Amino acid sequence: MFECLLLLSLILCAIFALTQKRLLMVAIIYMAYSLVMTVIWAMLQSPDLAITEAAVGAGVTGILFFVTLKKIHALKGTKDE
Amino acid sequence: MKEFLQTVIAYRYETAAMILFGIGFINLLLQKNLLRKVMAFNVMDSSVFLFLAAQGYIEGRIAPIIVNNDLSATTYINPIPSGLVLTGIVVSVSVSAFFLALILRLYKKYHTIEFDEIMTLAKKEAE
Amino acid sequence: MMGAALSIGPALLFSEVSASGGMLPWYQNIPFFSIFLLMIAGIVMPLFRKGKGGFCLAMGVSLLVAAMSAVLLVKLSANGERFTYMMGHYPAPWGNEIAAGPLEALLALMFSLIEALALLGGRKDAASDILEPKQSLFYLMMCELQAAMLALTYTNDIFTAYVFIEISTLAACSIVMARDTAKTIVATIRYLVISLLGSGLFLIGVVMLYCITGHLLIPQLGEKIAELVATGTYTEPLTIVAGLLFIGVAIKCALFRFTRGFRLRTAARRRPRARCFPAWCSRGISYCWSSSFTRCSPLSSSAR
Amino acid sequence: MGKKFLSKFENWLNGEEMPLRERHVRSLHRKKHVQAEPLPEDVRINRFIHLYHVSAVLVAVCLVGVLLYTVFHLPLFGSPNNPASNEVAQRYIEQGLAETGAVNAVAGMILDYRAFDTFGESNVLFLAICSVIVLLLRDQNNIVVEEDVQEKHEREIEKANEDIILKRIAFLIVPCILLFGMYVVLNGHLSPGGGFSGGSIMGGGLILFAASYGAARVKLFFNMRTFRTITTTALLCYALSKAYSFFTGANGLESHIPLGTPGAILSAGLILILDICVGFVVACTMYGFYAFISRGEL
Repeated sequence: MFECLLLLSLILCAIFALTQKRLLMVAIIYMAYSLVMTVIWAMLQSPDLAITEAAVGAGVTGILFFVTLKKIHALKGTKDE
Repeated sequence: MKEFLQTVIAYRYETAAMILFGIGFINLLLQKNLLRKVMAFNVMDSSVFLFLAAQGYIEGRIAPIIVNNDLSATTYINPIPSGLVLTGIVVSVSVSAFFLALILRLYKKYHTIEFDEIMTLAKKEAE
Repeated sequence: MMGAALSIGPALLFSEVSASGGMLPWYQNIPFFSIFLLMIAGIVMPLFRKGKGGFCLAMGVSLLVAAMSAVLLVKLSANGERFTYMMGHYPAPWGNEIAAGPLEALLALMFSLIEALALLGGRKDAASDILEPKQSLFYLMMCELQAAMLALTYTNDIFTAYVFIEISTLAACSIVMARDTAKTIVATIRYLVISLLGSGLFLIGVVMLYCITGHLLIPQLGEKIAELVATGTYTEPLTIVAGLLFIGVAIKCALFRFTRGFRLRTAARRRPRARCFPAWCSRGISYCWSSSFTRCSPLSSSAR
Repeated sequence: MGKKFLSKFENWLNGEEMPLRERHVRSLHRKKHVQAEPLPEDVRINRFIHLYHVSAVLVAVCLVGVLLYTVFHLPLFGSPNNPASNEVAQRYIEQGLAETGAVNAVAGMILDYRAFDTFGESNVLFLAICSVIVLLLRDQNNIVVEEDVQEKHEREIEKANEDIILKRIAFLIVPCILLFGMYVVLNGHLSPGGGFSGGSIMGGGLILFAASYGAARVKLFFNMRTFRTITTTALLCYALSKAYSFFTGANGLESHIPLGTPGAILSAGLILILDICVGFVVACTMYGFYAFISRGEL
């Protein structure tokens, strides 16, 4: 049951991430997607993948997206603008 | 109908992975915003990895890290998919970093990240 | 295409020489050494500050590899021999391996010669179009691209093929954008998006094939698929997997049109000949892949 | 006729609307006295885009349908006797400890049994960072004056509003993150993790440090030169040790690398060394991605 819930939230995250208007929200929801993926991999008994996804998907890729957003001036409403 | 639902629940991981693959694929084709294209690529790749990792899982077995000197193969899940996914994640991170760098260069030149606008500007420049 | 591949399939399967026990004949080490020489040359390339050193290293290594491939071709075509080479201490279904025959040696020779010619022809353009500190990185990409092509030619493992396809994509993209103008970058993005679609389809095909058969090495895959086809299990997934692999590779092979036209039309002023190399490579991938599909001919028979 | 069609097809592949315009002109010539009102160009482009959208959606829906259909014919999820768990996986688990010395079967598999893949993977990372350097390194092709002015302005704002909370927290947790990353790298053969995950954790720690204390602090111990030295040395070490093991393996020679007692930190032969190399490369690469994307220099 819990698995199905996680998978559903995964799909919802993907849809929301790709339909959001604000690019900042896209990046944040993508990080949530990665986090859900981490939990799923931990439940599939692959701790190696869970660690990697947590460090890479939710960590480094997210940071790279934020930095890119800052460089293209898409962070509206923050102090940089 | 009930049978179909039962099949879907039995194959829940695979079904979810394929739906995610479809979402990623269609967004990679249709999104005009390059950053969303990168997102879509990431979603598409991680859905394939989810599918692969689900194939290695076996009900009631534990992660392939040997405990208590128990060397029978019936205790642990299949280690191969985990290794392949690890390789795949590295590839997808590298590709998305490269993609982001390309986007930054284009932004410096054209001050937009919408691909059709960039194409129009590039064409105008060529004429 | 699959049918044609099937018809030359049996002709390619000459005598298999087992690699177990004792030192191998010296020439069987050539494929391994040529791949690793190119990769190591790529790795040490950033140490060169100037383009000239990078050019000399890349040229020297690719000529050396060409010479080695020529020797291998002569040795193998004398008696039509075909051998497999273990990458590691473990035999076939457990470890990686590479395989070589006359056809592979010929392809490797061809790639090395094309690379050498491309380097020679593009040298002046590269020196004038690319900034001095980045020239060695350009030669790095050329080395890695050639290494990826050779690995794709020789490899006997379908997942290794995926990894090296990605290497060739990244390296080819970097070569396309080497001139560093806005037009080349737009062309690179188009190339990248299409090739990502292709490699996504290819990856999912590989994964499904692994689920059905449980093997990743091409000879074992071939046996297992023949068995599955004979017993009639998993016929629909097999057909679809063959289709996915074929479409994925086809998208990657047809790629050169997407960049070539754009470059010719808008940036025709003066184009480094070196950049024709990616085009040759994507054609090369198709040759490699038609040759490796012949090795597991049951897959192509299930595609019909 | 065939040639014309081919050239048109090629033009279409190249994404030009030339054939459209050509066809339009030709049709104008043909119907000169029919006086057809020429469609404005944007209408035609819109029509083309519409067609593209519809066909893309159709292709994607068909693809998902086919894939779902395939998936339902695959071996059942989670069953112990599906084809993927065959003699290959069995040997990795049952004899992996004796043959590679690694307690973590995944590490043993990717760094010993199927090491060629993993070597290719670290080459992918290396290629990616080199391409990012080619694209984003600051040089005469890649400097926009207004941007530099704005960056200077931003840096002044940063200096004026120093974030004390961020700095304190970073001071506390950056050492922990780096330590945990090292632990994951060094224990790659004993517990989950390994070179790649540990390296990216360390890279994340470095990124946090650079973001909170300013890149100038990181530059004191990590500049372009150290970056180049570390990546090249680690990858060269990886390539040479793997070349040695491949060469001895294929030629049936003894590899003379002690495996140690399983479970000890100094065990598993080459796997520990390879993990450390990969960890260095990945940490440098991840920090490099951040640095080049945010500033265009290390």
